[in-house]
Amino acid sequence: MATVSTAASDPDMRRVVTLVEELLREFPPATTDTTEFLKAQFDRGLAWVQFPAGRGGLGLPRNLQVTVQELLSAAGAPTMDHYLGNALGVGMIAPALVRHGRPDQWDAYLRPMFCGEEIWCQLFSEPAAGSDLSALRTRAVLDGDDWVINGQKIWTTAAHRAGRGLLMARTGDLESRHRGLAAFVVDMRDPRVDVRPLRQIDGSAHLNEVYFDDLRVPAADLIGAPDEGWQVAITIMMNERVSIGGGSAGEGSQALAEVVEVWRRREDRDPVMRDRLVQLAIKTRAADLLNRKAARDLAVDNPGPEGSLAKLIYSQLKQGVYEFGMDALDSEALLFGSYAFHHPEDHVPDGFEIQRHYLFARGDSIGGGTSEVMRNVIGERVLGLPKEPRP
Amino acid sequence: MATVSTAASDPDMRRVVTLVEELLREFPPATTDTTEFLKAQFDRGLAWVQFPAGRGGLGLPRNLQVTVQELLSAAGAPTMDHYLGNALGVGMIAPALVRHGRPDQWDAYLRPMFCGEEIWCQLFSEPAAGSDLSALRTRAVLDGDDWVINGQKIWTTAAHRAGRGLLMARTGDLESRHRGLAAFVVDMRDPRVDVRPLRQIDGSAHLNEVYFDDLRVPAADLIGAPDEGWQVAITIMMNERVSIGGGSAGEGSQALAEVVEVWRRREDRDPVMRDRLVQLAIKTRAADLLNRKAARDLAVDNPGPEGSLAKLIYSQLKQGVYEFGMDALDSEALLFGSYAFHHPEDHVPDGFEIQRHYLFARGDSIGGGTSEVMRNVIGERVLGLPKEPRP
Amino acid sequence: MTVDGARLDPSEYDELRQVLRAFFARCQPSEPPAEHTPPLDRGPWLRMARELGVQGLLVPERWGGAGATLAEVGLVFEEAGRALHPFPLLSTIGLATPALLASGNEVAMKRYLPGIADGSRVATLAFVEPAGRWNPGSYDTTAVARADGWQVSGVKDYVLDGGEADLVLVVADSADGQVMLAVDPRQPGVRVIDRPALDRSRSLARVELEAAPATLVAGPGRAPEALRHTVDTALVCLAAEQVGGGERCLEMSVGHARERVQFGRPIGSFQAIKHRCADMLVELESGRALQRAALEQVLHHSPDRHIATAMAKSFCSEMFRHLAAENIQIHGAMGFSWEFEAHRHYKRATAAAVLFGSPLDHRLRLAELLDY
Amino acid sequence: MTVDGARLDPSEYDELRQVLRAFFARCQPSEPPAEHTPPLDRGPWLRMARELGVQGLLVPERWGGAGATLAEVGLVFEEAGRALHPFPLLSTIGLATPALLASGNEVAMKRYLPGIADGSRVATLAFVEPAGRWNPGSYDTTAVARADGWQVSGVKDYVLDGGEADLVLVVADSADGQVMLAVDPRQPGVRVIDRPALDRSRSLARVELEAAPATLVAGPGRAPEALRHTVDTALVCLAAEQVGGGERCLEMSVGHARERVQFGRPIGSFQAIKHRCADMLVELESGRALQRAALEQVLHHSPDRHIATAMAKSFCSEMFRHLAAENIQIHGAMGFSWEFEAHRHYKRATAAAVLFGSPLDHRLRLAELLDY
Repeated sequence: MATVSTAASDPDMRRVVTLVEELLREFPPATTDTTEFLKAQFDRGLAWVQFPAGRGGLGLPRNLQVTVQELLSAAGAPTMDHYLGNALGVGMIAPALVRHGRPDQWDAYLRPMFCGEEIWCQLFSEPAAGSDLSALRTRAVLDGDDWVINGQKIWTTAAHRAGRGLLMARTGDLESRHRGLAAFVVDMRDPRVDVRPLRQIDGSAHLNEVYFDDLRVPAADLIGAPDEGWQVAITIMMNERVSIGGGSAGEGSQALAEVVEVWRRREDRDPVMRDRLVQLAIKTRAADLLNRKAARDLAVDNPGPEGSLAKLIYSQLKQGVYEFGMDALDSEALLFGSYAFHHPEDHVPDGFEIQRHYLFARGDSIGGGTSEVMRNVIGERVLGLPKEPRP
Repeated sequence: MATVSTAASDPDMRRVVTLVEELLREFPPATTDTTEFLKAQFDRGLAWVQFPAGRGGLGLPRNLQVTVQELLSAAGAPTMDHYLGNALGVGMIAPALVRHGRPDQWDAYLRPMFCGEEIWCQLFSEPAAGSDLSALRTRAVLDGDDWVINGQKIWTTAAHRAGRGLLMARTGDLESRHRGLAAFVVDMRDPRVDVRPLRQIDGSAHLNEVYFDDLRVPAADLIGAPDEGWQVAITIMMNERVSIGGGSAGEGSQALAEVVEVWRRREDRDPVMRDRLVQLAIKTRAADLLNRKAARDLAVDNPGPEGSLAKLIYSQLKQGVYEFGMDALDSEALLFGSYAFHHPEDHVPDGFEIQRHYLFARGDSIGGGTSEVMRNVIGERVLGLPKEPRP
Repeated sequence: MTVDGARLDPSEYDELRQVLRAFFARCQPSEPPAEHTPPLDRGPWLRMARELGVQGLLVPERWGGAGATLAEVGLVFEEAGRALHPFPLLSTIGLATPALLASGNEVAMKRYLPGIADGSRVATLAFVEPAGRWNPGSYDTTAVARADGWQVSGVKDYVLDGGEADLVLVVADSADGQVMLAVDPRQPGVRVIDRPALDRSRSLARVELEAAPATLVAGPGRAPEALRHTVDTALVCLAAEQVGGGERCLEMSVGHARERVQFGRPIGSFQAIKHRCADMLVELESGRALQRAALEQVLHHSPDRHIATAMAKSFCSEMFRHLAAENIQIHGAMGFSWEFEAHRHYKRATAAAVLFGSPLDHRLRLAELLDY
Repeated sequence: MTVDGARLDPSEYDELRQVLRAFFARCQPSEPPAEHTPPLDRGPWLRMARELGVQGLLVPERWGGAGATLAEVGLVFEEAGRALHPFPLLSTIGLATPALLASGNEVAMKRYLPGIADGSRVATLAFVEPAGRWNPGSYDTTAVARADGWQVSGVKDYVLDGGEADLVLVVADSADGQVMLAVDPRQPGVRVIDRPALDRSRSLARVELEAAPATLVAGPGRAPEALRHTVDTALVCLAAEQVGGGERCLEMSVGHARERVQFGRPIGSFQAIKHRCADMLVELESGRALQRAALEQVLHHSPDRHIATAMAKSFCSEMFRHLAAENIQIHGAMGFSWEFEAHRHYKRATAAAVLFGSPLDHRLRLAELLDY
């Protein structure tokens, strides 16, 4: 790759490449247990190179992590996005813990998170506050050394299998809006946490409702100050957009490849449909190029609003790609396997993947910030346009 | 037509049909001078059937005018939109004069307007107030029996050939916003009115700047009360959207026919282009159907927000149609005749009509209220969605 | 083929619409189970025939119907589209009834139409085959006339409500050309297999025929034109259903946009939502205008009716699919939830766009008809 | 064919960009007259060669150039696109220079490149004919080798800056296949007719050749591949110009949206405008990414370069046209006025989309190349 060869003149890059080579030599991916490999990766500082040494990182620029992932991926090692099912923790919550939390919290949470022993979820949205966190109602009240939590969260990804959650709760009164929020680490296995799966368009339950009934959280599990929640949320959301938008490199290409396969099975290659496919191929190429650029540009701990761009593009692209896929299926698009209730990790391919992805793609422009919110972020934070007046 | 035959059972309809037949018998369109024909049409109450008797109307429901136009058009008589070049006066200003003005004003203005002896323009927009009339700055100050007008208007259609103008000016202070506005009839030939043509994208000057320097307007030329301007403007704008949006029946079909002709000249009929053309044909049919429906639904003097729908549809449609036309021209689209400065009425076809219409169509979504304003009107007045909060 | 029904006075339309809306609301089934399309609940279906006479609208009075026209039937489909009801309406009154009427076969009409009108007979038309083409030149299903009657063999697929039907009209090729036959699905040689449908509000079946006994409804002289007329009628009905569905989606979106507060304001006060709703209205009204025009043209057997139905179906398909998608988007995560109505419209819209030929299929036909 | 230029260090790009931007701003002509494209003002053109060395960027040092690469040339076109300057850049350095380099003809290069590099020679490539096809299989223009040199006859059209050119490279068919010839437009047998251009910032001409004397630049063994490479290079340059134009349109839109107050607020605070600008940015950045990738692939002669250039030109054409239209819309009536810059970008965008093949032409090629 041009990137690697260009940047390898840099001593940091050489150091990282050497460490990866050592890791791969000592723990050959083909014969090493995944968890064991990931622990070794963490201990060598190759989990998040931008994190402090001893906490999964090396204190190096964040963009070197891209090199690490490329090298590991080429060697067949487990990569974060594909093997962990913990993208939320690894991609979004970890950077927020490092930025806003204490070193003892880093020690407690980062290693089990990275090696997949502890899955994390993010407890933000509420029924009355979807995109608008300043309207959150879940309350945290200090009682001795504990915070007592009451309230309801909704649209929580992976809550049903998470060991830990990052909870946003109100420590001030409702009028304090975004100023009166705090972030806590909560134990999802506590009996005072009630997780109820939410079934979605395709029968799967990626999301959950979560109820808190007098949950006691030790004061030590507060992340940052009791009024720092909004800043924590912003750090997480910026990373979320990089993660949802970016995902693994070539996410767009994968979707495109699926529908190209359907297309090539067709007997007639209608020119109008073909032109649509070419247009999608061009957009996919553009999205993957932009996304790779965004991943390289990432500075330490500081993903900018470019993540919103990638998220907006990918969500539109995937909807367009799977709509094409459905149209290419023609009458077969009328059929679907089962809408049986299932958790996403139970999913077994049943021959109706295009239909399922088509249905599910409608959520891409909603989850993790709607496309409307993304356009606001781009308009205001990238282009510098004035905000809406507050009513 | 089904409409005519269904509604002809109605005595009003019979009366109108009889009057039209008489008019056509006494003034055969083939051998009658246009102005003479239009005067006769006015005198029989067939100019605007919904207007009072003796003032160009018969006091009948407005939708009967559609029948009049259909019958006259079928007989080859001059129709308002095509022959007068005074659509602004006839279509928009006349209804406002009747609704807000006095009978002596009707007598003075309606007949010369209808028969084309006096062209009218509408003096609303200003440099600092495009879509937002509540920010108008042109001032009218009462001095004895006259109002004294000072200020500047812009984007005024037909001002260079108008004999009269309907002027919106501020009688209150700037903070009075839309409440402190008045509507006046002004004499465009007064030397204190300075009309300067504004050249546009294709070299033509449909629009003008108009400067008022101590223009004195007799108090009798105020339309309605000195604070009734906003209501007058709304009446005009509602009629404007019907007129710009609707125009003559089949406006969409005419644009489509132009590009179909280009298309049929092509040697290769690319299927992707062909499908685009079919989609445009479908949209054209829909727009013409909707527009005809809107014209029929018009109640006396009371066009609703449906005009905004028609305007929004036609402006998008025409842009799409002429974009197709340009693409169908292929390399010929690179060529254009003359950008020489000209008034629209001087226009002579020069073989580059598609290019000219393509360029000019960009204005369709701007003039007479932008598409954004139209969507606000539809969202708020048709769908009942809440307004933007005032800052 | 004549359309001899008496048309309601338009002033009565509003009343009919209210009656239909109330009826559909009353018998709205609970959310359909995930694993299969629920079997037809015959109780409400019979009640609809008895109380409202919906199934008999097109049926002449001498065979127990109301002798009304496609105009009234269009209203039924608009309301059914709004209600998203799994009644087998499109099959029974959108396909089978016009097919029987267009056959001109008095014996067949007398035999089958009264049962349709009184609600005791669910009927459908099987014309598509496993290749999934809605407008093929010829059929693999073959019909043979024998001394003891006709026999039909072949496989039909994507048969609307095939699993519920008491009567299946089958289009097949015979030695003398295309024919339309009546098949009783309970006879030997007929196998009906339920297909898992993306849109669980409309069931689909595959019908396998092995020398199945059949009765001739239209012979080669009549069948092709009868099929064309049937498809035109069904296109108008489906487009009406799409208009109703689109209307409901816009209504839900506007309602939500008025109520839902985010960032201290109803979301409908934001232009992103307001303008989206305005564009939805533009599309809906355009679709409605095309559908109504197509209905009139089919009703009056106008020479341009094939153009009008293709335009209506093509546009309304994309309109409904788009409005259903926008409705999900405007509702946010709720729009995406199983418990909420929005996703069911999206599935209905997705499937309806495919039925009777995709928007592109119809546009390809239009390119020919318009000589572009 | 080799690309032997030395590439600037990326850290120097910003400086080059600033120098170019300042230069174009300084010699921006006043608004072009309506009746015709203004003749080239040779003063600034020579100054650009002398002070900035723009025309010689691609020219090897031994022929008076900078020996730089397409990467630097891409920057020039981005800035030229922003400035909407009527310099004959696309013809001289986007077409003629790469054609000469790709010909491998040392004699021709030695003869023509120094004059291009020092600004004394404006050059162009004439390949399209009156039918207006940018990628034809064969040419009606014919070339014949005679004892006293070559003669070429035929009509070329849509020749970029043909009216200004001191050198016209002509593509023609000879008895042995496609050839590329150098023609001096001042020679007898050559007639150059200015064409009235929609985009008055780029002049077009028709070149009529009647047994015009010509010099062979590339013979049948080299000409077809040289032409393909030239077109790939020109596509990248034009796409860069489109990116620059799009960037300028977005910049104007955002600036206006921040300043212009309507209904008591800057219009950029309304979501209708804000989201439009956000979508414009998405398109612009997508186009830029495709253009940069195509540039790299042509630079490195990568096997996928034809795919990359077709994608870039197709997407950037629609991007620029769309952004230029949006820019007019956001500016309202002002955007539509002759005095204001917006309409000139719209015309440039409209014409640029057609040059070297329409977006659809390129997508049709892509369908083949991608085996869809």
